[in-house]
Amino acid sequence: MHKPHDTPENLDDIHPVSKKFLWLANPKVKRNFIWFTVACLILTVIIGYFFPAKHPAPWEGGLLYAISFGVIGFVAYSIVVFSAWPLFRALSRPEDYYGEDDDDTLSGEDDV
Amino acid sequence: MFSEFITHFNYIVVIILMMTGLYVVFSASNMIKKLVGLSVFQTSVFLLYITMGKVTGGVPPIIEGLHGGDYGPENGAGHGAEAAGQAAEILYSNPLPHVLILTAIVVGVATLAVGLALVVRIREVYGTIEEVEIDRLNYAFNMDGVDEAASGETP
Amino acid sequence: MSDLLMTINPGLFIIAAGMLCALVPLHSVRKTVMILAPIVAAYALFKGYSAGIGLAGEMTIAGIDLTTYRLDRLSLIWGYVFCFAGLLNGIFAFHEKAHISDASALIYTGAGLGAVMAGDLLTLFLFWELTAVSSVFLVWAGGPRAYAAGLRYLGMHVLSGVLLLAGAIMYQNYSGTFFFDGNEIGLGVPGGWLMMIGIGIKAGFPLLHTWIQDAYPKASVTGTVVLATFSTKMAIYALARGFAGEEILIYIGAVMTLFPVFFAVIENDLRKVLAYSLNNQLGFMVCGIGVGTAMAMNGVAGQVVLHVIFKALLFMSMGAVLHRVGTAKASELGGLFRTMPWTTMACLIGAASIAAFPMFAAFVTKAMIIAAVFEEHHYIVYLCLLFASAGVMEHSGIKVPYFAFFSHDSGKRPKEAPWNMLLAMGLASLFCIVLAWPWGGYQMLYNLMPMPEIAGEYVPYTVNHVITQLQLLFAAMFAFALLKRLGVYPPERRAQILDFDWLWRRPAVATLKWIDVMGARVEAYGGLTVKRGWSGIQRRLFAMFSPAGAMSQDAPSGIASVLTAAMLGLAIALLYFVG
Amino acid sequence: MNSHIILRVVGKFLIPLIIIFGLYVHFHGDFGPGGGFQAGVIVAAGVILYALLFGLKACKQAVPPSWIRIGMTVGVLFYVGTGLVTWMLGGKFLDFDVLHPATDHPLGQHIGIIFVELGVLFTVATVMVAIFYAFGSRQPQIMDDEKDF
Amino acid sequence: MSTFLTGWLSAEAPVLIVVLPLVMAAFCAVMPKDKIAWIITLITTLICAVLAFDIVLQVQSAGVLSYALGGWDPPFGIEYRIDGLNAPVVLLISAIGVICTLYALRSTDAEIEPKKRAPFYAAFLVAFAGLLGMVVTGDAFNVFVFLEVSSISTYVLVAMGASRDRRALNSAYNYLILGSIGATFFVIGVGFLYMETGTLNMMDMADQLAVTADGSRVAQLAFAFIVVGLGLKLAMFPLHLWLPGAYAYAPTAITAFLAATATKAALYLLLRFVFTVFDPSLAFIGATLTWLLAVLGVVGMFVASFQAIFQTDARRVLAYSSVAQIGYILLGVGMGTTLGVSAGYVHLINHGIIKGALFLALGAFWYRYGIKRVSDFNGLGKLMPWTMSAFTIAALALIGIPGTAGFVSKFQLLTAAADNGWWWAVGAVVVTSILAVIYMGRMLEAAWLQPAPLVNGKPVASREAPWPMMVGLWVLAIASLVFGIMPAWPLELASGAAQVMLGGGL
Amino acid sequence: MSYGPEMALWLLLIIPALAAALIPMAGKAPNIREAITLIAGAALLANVIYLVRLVGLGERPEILLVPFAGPLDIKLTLEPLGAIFAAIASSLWIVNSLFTVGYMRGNNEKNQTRFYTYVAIAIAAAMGIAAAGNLITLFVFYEALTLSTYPLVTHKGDAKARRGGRIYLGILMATSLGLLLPAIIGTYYFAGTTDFAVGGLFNGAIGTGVASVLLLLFAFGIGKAALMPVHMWLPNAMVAPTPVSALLHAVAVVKAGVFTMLKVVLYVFGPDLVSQTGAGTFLAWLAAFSIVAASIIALRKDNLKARLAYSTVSQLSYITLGAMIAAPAALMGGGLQIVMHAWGKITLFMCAGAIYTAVKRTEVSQLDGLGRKMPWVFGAFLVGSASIIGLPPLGGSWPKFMLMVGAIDAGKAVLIAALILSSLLNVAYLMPVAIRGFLKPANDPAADAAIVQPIWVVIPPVITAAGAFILFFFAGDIIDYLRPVLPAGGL
Repeated sequence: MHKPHDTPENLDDIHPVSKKFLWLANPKVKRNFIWFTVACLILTVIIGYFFPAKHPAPWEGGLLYAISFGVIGFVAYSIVVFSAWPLFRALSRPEDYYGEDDDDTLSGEDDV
Repeated sequence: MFSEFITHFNYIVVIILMMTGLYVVFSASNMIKKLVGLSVFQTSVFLLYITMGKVTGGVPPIIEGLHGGDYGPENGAGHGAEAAGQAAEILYSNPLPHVLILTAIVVGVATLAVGLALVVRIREVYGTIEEVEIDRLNYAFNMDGVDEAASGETP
Repeated sequence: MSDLLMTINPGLFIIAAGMLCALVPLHSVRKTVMILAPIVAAYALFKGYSAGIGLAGEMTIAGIDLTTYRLDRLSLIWGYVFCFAGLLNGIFAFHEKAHISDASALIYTGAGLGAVMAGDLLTLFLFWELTAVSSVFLVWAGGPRAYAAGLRYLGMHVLSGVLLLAGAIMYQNYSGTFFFDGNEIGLGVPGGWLMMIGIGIKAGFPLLHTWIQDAYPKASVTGTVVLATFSTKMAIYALARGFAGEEILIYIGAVMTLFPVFFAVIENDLRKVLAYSLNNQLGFMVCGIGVGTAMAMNGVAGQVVLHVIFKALLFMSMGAVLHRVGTAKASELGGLFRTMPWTTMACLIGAASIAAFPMFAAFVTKAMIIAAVFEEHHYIVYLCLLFASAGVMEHSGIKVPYFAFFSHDSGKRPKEAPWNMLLAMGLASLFCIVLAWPWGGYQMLYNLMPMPEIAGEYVPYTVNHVITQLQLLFAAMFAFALLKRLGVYPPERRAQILDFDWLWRRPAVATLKWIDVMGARVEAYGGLTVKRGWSGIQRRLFAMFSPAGAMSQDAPSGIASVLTAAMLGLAIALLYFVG
Repeated sequence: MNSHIILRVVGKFLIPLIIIFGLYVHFHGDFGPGGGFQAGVIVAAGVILYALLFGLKACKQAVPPSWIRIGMTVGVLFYVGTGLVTWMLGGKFLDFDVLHPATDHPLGQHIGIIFVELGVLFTVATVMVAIFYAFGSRQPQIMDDEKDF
Repeated sequence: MSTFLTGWLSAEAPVLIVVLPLVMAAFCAVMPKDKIAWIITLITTLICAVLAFDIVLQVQSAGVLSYALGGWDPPFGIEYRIDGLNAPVVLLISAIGVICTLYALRSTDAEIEPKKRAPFYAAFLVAFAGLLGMVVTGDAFNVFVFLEVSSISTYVLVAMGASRDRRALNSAYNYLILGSIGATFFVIGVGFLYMETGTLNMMDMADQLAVTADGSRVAQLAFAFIVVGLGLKLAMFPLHLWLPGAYAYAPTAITAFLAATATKAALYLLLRFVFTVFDPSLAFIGATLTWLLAVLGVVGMFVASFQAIFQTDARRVLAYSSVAQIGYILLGVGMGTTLGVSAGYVHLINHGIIKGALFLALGAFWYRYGIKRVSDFNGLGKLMPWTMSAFTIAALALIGIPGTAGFVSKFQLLTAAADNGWWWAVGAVVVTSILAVIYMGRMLEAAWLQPAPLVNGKPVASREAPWPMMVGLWVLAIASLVFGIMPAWPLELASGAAQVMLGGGL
Repeated sequence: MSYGPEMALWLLLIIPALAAALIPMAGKAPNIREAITLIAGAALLANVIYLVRLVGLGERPEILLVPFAGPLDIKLTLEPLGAIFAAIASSLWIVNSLFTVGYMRGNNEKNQTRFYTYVAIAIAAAMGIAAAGNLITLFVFYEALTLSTYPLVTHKGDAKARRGGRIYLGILMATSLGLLLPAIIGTYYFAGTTDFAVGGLFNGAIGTGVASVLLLLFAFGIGKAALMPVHMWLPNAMVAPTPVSALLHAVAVVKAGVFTMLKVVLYVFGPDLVSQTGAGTFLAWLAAFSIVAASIIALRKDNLKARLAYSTVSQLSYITLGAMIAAPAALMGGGLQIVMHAWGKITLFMCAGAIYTAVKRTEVSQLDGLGRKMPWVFGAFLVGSASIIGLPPLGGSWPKFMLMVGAIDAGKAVLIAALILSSLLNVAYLMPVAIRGFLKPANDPAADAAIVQPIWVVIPPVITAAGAFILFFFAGDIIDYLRPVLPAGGL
């Protein structure tokens, strides 16, 4: 369904500024975006190792410290995303769950 | 006991008459009979009054000396004043209750007359003088009103 | 500017402008007023502060001493940012021809400004309620679907107001004054808890937060931008003024930062995601207030400034999308960068700001708060905040721009946002960057802070700090990319996500309906019983007293005479025994 | 009717006597037992006796009902008139002493009583007759009703 | 002496007021034309009213009027004695007499056969004279005579309603039986009193009783007979059974007259005997007041009010209401305190006025539209606005709405009850007032708020009551308003009466 | 007699009474009839303003209306509370008269002359209540008000109206005769007078036990105050035409009730005594219960006027609550509530009437989308609602504030919960009315297309809504005006 649109064939619709960024829609770019993040991550770990904080974290110095924020970021993110599955199952309801679009005469009470 | 019975004989008669009269009024359904009862009842009162006018040993309160006499001042000097004077010597019965009861009798007669007249009229319009009957007729009449009202306006 | 004008709470200027707007039918005049009024108010603030007005506008109404205007460093920063937000809204809503929205937005702005400038609790309360009254129209401006949400919103805010009022009165009863001063108010005073809960409702405390996610996404395009600015920040101000250093706020704040993250990730409506993110950001501020040190308070103040700007920016970008596409649901969007590049740019800047990328707005201030927490040795809270930072990256930093503008192409080709929206977004973007600019930029922010001299001690742009922050964010991005690639990233699906408001929208309403039904039944049954009983009584009375009844049939004279005799007997007996 | 012949004859003798006796009782009432009440009843009895003997119709011819009414009125007037006269003579109502200037003998009382009693006589007599007429006249109507029931 | 009549008339007024109607009754009886009889009656009652007013003024200035009949000084002769206790009743009776006579001019057109009208007026005058006589006389036996004079003529008058409703006859008969029993009881009581005291003059009796009566069984017996006998005459609950029928079926003018005066005169006699002949401070009198009069009064208030609520015939409603109102008066009297007695007394006066007005109005409704039943009242407010307005005023007064006479007396009664500590009585008065709202409200609501019925699909034409009816009706209605707004005069009269009864005014 | 305080006090009764007398004479000419009403209203208002000013200067004009015997004297004395009541009743009479013109003509009501007449009489009675100098006078006019409004309540004359009227009259008469009158008599018995006096009449003559009993009698005897068990007349009285509901059941009748309640507390018992009695506390709780319970019932009502009626029951209990808390600020709150609620609630009723006149709709659920057709009316309704809820900057917020202050001053802070809960419930039952008019799609757009709004049903609610707004800024003046009648202390 979305395949035709991912290729810039209807250029008339596209904003002139965006024409220069259409590569962003390229599936390859999307797929390889992960390597960019890996590279950045490694860079920060290396730099971080050489610039310790003035107020170190409770866990003391060294490599552990240098990667700690990365770990926290990754773990936190993963937890959040993975928690989405059970949460969604638990909390999602049909969109008209509260039935507010219905015009029922008791709406005055529904709104407490 | 017996002497009391004797001395109060009049009162006992009064009571018997009174009760008889009242009983008839209570129990009779016939309107004429009821009026008769009423009369008996009233009569007992007359007797009661007359009884209390009796003074033991008293004579009828008629001033003897003046009977049939002329009205000359010299003779009749005592009509009023003398009567009072004589009262000290001769014991008269009390005349007042008699006078009163005369009036009461008239009243009773008048009542009876009106009552009888009413009964006559009642007989004309109701066709009966039995009170039970008449109440039944009236009740039916009242009920008509009630039935109508019950559908319309009772709160 | 005359001295007299300077002593008037500048919020009133904007409110007056709002009333003017309500009356003026001319679109252009209204819009001009909307843009000018915040500028005038900001100028008044500036002049007033320069003139050294501390407390002003004292008046006595009905024996109550009011201090309607307080201009110190704490309120000043809120004042400026509120004016700026008003200005942004003026520009952003320039195209909109909505009488009521314009007026209520301005009054809302003015009330918010007035509230933070209030010198006593009563004035605060008045403006507090005024914000509720005026802002609810912005919610309702969203159309029929906002009807119920607006009512809930209003209910919550009225509750907040009366709780605040009740607390204030209890405090007054205890202290003899309504004067609003943090040195004397706290949880220890009578009414303190009431006040805090009242404020907490507006600040979006956990369990009391639902109105934010409920109402904001349903408000009108421009309304949300304004809404997102004032109510909650005003509450933060009140907390900062009255409850700085209350330890419980730290934990409340920590929870506030955490729980929205989980909701945001499963939420489909992007404006609702932003609302959760708003809540999460408020958590940082509440936490900072709970810490209450000078650095923390500076951080909070700065965070408020920046948060107003970048959150407005994000809401504006989503508003622009909504304005053009007609929906802000992630599942319906995607690939919009093709036609809305400037909006995309603005959104990205906003996302970077909220995620606290170095050189972007929140980087400085969020770090201050976290550092303050750290320095006070609340390590668990510290970790929570870090966790939340990663979470912010998830929902605001990645999810919003990605699903709206990139992701798969939804095939929608909307026009770019109108010029005024772009202008507003551009302005906000500019400030997002300028106020975090390492060379002279963030110092401007520092100068605004309540305690600039102390703020200066914190240097944000150390290599370590920049690196660790970047590391955190890149790790998050890596996780995103990885999970996306592995296909475990949850797809966007349309759904109603339950929140705590389920409690009163479902069981409570059900209970009410049950009570209603039961009440109707009891009423019917009771009515029937009463009716039966009454008619029974009536029947008895009727049987006794009616013309047909036992008491009033035409009694034969015999019975009557028996009665007479009986009466006589009674009388005689009575006399016999008494006499 | 014929069977009543003796009664009628005796009645014709007795009725005047009854009336005279009535008058005697009345005028004797001043000095002994007697008076207007009794006299009135006796007089009425005479009239009623006449009616019983000769029929109501004849009686009504002899003593027309209009007389009865007038008699009642006259009786009352006698009574009250006496009072009025006492008033006019400057006394109190029914203050008979003013009727005669004699102060040592209550002659005025005699005069007053006679007139008052005369009024009573009239009234009582006529009322008794009136009652009799009233009931007597009813009879035929009741008979009619009787047939209906 | 403040009086506006010539000296002689003033002096002889106490007896003239009785004698005049008696004489005129005799004249009326023989009048060939009913109109002439009416004129005689009207003039007579008017004169009596003037005399009564004069008497009241005299009493107010002189205290007591004593008239020795036939020059026989009391206690030997018959004495007519008028003081603060009976003067207002005299005035009430004669004023109502005038009004009812005026009213009868038109009401008899519809109610009485032409040839019976002259006797009707005669009987009316006799009843009038009898009532006045029993009020003015100071002789106990004379009371009985006048009581019977008025009663017998009343029986006749009630029976005259038979041309309208045959139940009048039955009611008159019942009334006759019971009235005679009551009168006989009374005369028995008087007899016992005579035995005890040897006198028939009431003042003299009081003096004698003060010496001997304490604890005397004869006096007690006399008291019991008198109370029950008069209780029957004044329709004390439960001796009221004759009343509804008599009121409901009598000719309208007579109903109004009876309701306003007959029971009031009997009530006056009760007051006279209980308070002035006997000594209310005696234990057995006090007990009678509390346990007989007050208690029966309250029970009567309730029962009769309920009965009134359920009646369908408007006149029966008012008749039962009368029984209830008499309960109020008895309650006030039963308190035995100055406040209570004067409250009862002022209610006696006020109720006479109010009930008179109400019955007159009912008569007017019947006269114009033949309306007897409450359910037929619909739309009367439109059809007879003036009559209905007067009726409304009186009805409000009966309920006891502030600004009307009824409120004044009820308020006095409540105050007295509270003062006496009888809070149960306060409650009873209040609750029965609410019942009064119900039974009067039914009529008012039907009259004012219901549309008038259509006859053959056409609206009924509005026909006001004729002016002779209207005059009396409005006089009474206005009086009940005026005495409500400016109650000083009736209250003054009542306190004068209370003074006589309790203040050693013998 | 020249125009002066006493004359003005006479005129207070005479002007409406005169209007009541003149209106029937002009019955055939509607314009003249309504002109009379309006002129009388204006004259009365001018007169009241004069008196209000006078009372504000500390004078207490007094006349003996009817010299009764002793305690029964009917006399008028105007004091600040009464002046305020007279002021709102007279000012709102004018506005309501305008509205009545629009409503009665718009709906072609029958018996309009009778209607105007009885309204004038009712106003006279209300004036009498306002200026009553003692309990007896108060009672007299109280009853007069009940009676004069009865024909108004049953104006329609059909079975439903009669039933409602019967309940109205029955409850009001039963309570006033059955409880109020004994209470007055008890007061007279114990205090020896019924003349109102600042600080109470009893001067220690009765203990708290007796005072409790009397207070209970008063509280339930003043049926017009619609405290919960005796409130049933109010919803039933809603069968009346809307102008009646507006003027009488938002202003004259119910306010007469709560005004009486306040007067009894202030001038008969004295706040100190009330606060010492157990009954006072009990009644305060009962009032709190009334506030909440009536709000909940209001929530359930779909009929707009019924909803407003229960809202009135709830709001009136605020005043009772204030009276029974008996702290100065609470009493002040009660006094303010009389004013503020009158202006707010009359707006709502007029809006309901305007809607009925325009589209003949009575149920809340029928109002969807109507606000867009009738923006002024619904706008006024919104403002009125906000005032009732107690949102600043509308007048209704002041009394709530004062009540809270009073409750806390009196150490009854828990009662605040009732106020808070009530505010929320008010939002829930009032706000939807206007908002669904603006927001929800119309039920029947075709029918809404041809709406005719008579100008005189639209303008009056707008005026009163504006009044509710303006009064917010004058609350301080009202408070200062009332201060002399209150005990010292509090704010």
